[in-house]
Amino acid sequence: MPVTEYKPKIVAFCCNWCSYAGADGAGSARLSYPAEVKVIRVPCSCRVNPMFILRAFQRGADGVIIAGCHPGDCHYTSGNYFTRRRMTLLFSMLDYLGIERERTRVEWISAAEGAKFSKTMNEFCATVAALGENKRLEDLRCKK
Amino acid sequence: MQEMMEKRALELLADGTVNRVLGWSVGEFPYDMTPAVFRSAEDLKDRFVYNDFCGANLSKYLIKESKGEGKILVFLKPCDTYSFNQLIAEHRIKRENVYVIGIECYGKADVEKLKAMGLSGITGIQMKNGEYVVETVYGNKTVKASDATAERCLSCKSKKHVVFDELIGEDGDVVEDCNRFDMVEKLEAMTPDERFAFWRGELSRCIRCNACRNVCPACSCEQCVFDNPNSGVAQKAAVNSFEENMFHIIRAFHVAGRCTDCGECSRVCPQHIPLHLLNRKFIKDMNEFYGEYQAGADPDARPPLGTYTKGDREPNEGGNK
Amino acid sequence: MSHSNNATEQVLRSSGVDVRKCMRCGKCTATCPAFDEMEYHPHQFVYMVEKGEIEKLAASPSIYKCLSCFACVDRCPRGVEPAKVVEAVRLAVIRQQGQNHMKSDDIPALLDEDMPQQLLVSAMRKYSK
Amino acid sequence: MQRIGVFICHCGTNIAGTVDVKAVAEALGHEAGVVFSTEYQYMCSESGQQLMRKAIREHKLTGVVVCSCSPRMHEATFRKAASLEGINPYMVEIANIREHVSWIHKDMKEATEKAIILGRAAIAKVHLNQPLQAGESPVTKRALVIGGGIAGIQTALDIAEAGFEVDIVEKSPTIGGKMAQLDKTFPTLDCAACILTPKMVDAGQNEKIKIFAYSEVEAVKGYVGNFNVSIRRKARYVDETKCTGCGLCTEKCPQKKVPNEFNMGMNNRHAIYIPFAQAVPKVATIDADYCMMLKTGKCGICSKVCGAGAIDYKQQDEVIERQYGAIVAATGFNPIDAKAYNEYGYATCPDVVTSLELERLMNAAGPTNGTLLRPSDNEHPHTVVFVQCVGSRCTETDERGKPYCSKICCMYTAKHAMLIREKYPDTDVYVFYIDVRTPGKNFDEFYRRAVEQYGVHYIKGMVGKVTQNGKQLRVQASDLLAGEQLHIDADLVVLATAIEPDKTARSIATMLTASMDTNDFFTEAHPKLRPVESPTAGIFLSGVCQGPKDIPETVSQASACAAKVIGVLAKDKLTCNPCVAQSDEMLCNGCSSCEKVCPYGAISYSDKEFRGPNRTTLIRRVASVNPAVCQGCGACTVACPSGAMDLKGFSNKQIMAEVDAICQ
Repeated sequence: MPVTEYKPKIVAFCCNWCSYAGADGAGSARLSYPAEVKVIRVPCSCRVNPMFILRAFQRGADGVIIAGCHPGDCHYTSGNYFTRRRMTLLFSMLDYLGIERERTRVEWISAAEGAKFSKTMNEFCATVAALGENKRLEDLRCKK
Repeated sequence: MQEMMEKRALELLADGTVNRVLGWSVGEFPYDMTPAVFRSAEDLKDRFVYNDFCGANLSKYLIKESKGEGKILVFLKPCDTYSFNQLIAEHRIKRENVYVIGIECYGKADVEKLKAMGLSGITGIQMKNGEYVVETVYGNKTVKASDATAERCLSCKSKKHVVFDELIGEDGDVVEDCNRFDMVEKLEAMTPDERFAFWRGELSRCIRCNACRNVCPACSCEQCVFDNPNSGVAQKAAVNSFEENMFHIIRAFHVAGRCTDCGECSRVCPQHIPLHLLNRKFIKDMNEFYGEYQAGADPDARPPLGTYTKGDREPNEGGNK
Repeated sequence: MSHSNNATEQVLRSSGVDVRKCMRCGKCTATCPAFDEMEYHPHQFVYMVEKGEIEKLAASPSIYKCLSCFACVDRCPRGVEPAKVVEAVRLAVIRQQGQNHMKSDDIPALLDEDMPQQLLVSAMRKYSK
Repeated sequence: MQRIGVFICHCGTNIAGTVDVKAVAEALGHEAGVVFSTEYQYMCSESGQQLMRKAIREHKLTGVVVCSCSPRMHEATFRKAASLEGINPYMVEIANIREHVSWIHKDMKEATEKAIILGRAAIAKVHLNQPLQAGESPVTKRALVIGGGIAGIQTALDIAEAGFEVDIVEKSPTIGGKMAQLDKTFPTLDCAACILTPKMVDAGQNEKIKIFAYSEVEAVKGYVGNFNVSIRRKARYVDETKCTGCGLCTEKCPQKKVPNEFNMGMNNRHAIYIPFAQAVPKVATIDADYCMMLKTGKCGICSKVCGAGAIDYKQQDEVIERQYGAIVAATGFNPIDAKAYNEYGYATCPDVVTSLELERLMNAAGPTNGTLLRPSDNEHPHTVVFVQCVGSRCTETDERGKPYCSKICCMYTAKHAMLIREKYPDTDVYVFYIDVRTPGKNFDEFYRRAVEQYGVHYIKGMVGKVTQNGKQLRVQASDLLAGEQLHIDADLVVLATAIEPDKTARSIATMLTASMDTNDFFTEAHPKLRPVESPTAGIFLSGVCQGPKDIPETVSQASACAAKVIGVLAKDKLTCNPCVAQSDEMLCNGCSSCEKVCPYGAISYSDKEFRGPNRTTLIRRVASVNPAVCQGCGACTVACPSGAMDLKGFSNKQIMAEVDAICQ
């Protein structure tokens, strides 16, 4: 059994109103998930520009997850619907370029779903860890 | 065709409908037809050319030209009218300053294909009885039209002019079975590793000459994010594989829902990278996921990324094999 | 008990019915044309399956009294589909006895677009003995 | 270069128990731009804030990073503390090392490392932070109430009471809504008209209240404090200012075959009509679909008999524009159409009626003048069967019904049963129920009275079908407790039909950019803590448009809603969120991509002159954002291909700086 399991770097973009609060909820309930997950707070999932995702991969992230309010519950009424379309297309394009589609993910996590946040992050980490290091969208200049 | 177009342009210049004409003239090489603005009848008679090498989409030049003094005449092939319409939808062209003559088109010749057949010293081209008569310094050569037709014209999506003030030649129809997504489907059917290898093979040739960006009617930003030092993502040269990917993914994303699939990006790429396959992937996905949408067909239509439905598919679902 | 649980599971699986959706309004029973003939009525079928009392139902002649008219399915406000539960119990009994007289190959020829397919199958089961 | 101070909070042992706070302070102290770094027991405490303020003064800090609990908890606290020392509050960033670190990670080394990385990300962001000023916008001190039922009337009266102007827009010719159609009200059995009409009169006479009856909201522009609303005043063909409401025209009108909607179509009215005697405004309206003068140009009797000269056949719809500071949705409800329920025979048997029809049949001003008579033959019914939950509590996928409990049916059915038994003791009354739900003051007592005192037969079970059987109705039902199937020969069957939001609510919600749930009820900003506000600022909810309610609840909610509206109108200025989108005009293409995704209509375009090469001027179409309208979601920033659109406080560069710091 390998002792040193690969520890991936994960960037999680969380919308301020639902998913960031969900992450706080996971904390309050002490529902652990790997420390490799680092959360960036954005007002709405629709603030996430595809450039941010590529940037994260460039700088060494192995997985990027975007979490927003459930469709229909967006604080800004429609933001996450746009997120859904944009990311559907972007992920499909990344896949089309042969870049592992499992490295990117969108999840809808409400403020009440601390347990879902923790579960999602655990699963996503495991998935990305299984893929290993991000090689296909790496920028060697950014590697140590 | 050229005579008819020249005659009509001279009439419109003479009666004051327009004060200049946007068309083509000979560029660096005799087969290299370059967009040009003609400001007088003399200039037009002198330099105006139209033949089967005139592939360039003139609509993008109207962003600037339509803001000048007076009205300008432009010749648009069916596919160009989609770009024109899209730019109208984006408020980039002043429609009232443009006089559009739609010209019929049955596909343009690809000089690279002719060269690949061993032809050299090409000086001109003519369509005769469904065949190309290629004029070269070594005499005329007859070539089967389908052998020399540009790839993008072989999967032409529409011979219909979606906007025009008048027509020279016939107006055609939207081509229902143009098979333009065949190659995209082929790629989708590959394994991710095969796809990765394919695209690395293609994109690694990119020299970041920006020809694709400069010719693209959708890539008409005042300043491109990649040129803007304040954007935080400026990059002038595709230094490594990441930057090649980054530039082309973001470019495709920025034109998603706006790209009319005119194919200019691939036509001008000096490295022959099939860039249109990136745009077509988005077009195909949007058609499948959100319903058929052709950018430019209807300037009032809501683009797929400017709208949504409650039951849209989820990003994690995946589309390719 | 484990036998009973197995039987319950089988009935739930083969009927595809979620008995927990029942809000015990009794509209199925109110609507049932075979009410007088039945020992257990449609709502009881649903409730007893929920409680796991399959054996009682299997032993009752009620399973053959259901006309498979699907009135209960049509009128249930919760979409519970009691007739499917009845059918599933009946099916379980028939299977146990090895009395399945219908050959599946015969079915396609008997299909009628306007007729619920399950109605046809249940009718065959009931009357072909 | 910023001068950044970093403050790490122990939060007692909440953070310090898992994170080596000293190591974090040490590590972050070496980051570029950080001139001060310390840790403290409780940063949010008074002494913690003092410590921060002292450091700001002594070290001339320009930016602050607090590594503590979630920004959702104390961001405001620290921003306020910093601003007391003259630092712009938006120069403060929080690294969440409690909820996101110490509470979820057990290993101290791991947790400390992550805390340092999150701290670095916050520092990277502060480097790029800009001081932001919250804008202010003025408030139009007038409210609009859409819907003139009891909810709208009560809200309007309360707002007017506080001294603010209110307009009521009501689509029918009179205010009053559904309550005006009711006979008696539970659980007190007072007559609906007796308690409603004085309120209608109050509203009509109040100087602060302006009623636009027979009018509809056509367009809504603007934002909280500054709404601009177009109201279509439909042509009544009667001059409201001249009509005295004498009713002579309505008597003389020869077209008398118009179904009377006030009586649920159970009798007829004239083409020119006043819906009911106590209508407010008491003005006649010509029904253009039936008026012979308007249709054929032949008649004109009403004009001849009108002493006030109020009839105007040439009247046109008029669209007026009014400004408001706040808008209340009070669009109310309707019973669902029972026609889909074949099994209850509503469409085929005249003696199967809905509860609202029964209200009219029992009302003194109704089609039978208050005597309970069967619609088919005007005979006294001797057996009446009530069916509860018709169309309520169905599955989500049910096409005929609604998934929710309509809440009011149990009580009004008890009321009906009781009233019938009281007036006609020889009548047998059966109520088929699934559950009897009576939470509410004096509600269960009321229901028990129906059973114990009035002898109403409550039967646990449902009606399966109703068929015409000669002059009677054959009701087949289950009695679940007795295990019987009942066959009752009834004279009248009453369906307690579910209620649904008014059909116009959806289009109004779209105009207001207020969100709705799948059942077309308006969504509240918070189901428990902000139940009368829409998530859209400046939009408030009153009555059943938010969810099923009875009258007492509707009235309390209407008053609560008024209090919230008054809270907005009482302010002279509203401060806006400064983290809003901003368009860089030099980069903007004017392509309208951003406008298409903006949920608030905050983006507008104008042609502006720019300097071109060689002393020329260029005119370009460019976007600008109204900071008072923008809520700062950022959807536009991604739609913009040129990067002209950016979000203050969450700029592209700030977010990418965080990404870089995290992925380092």
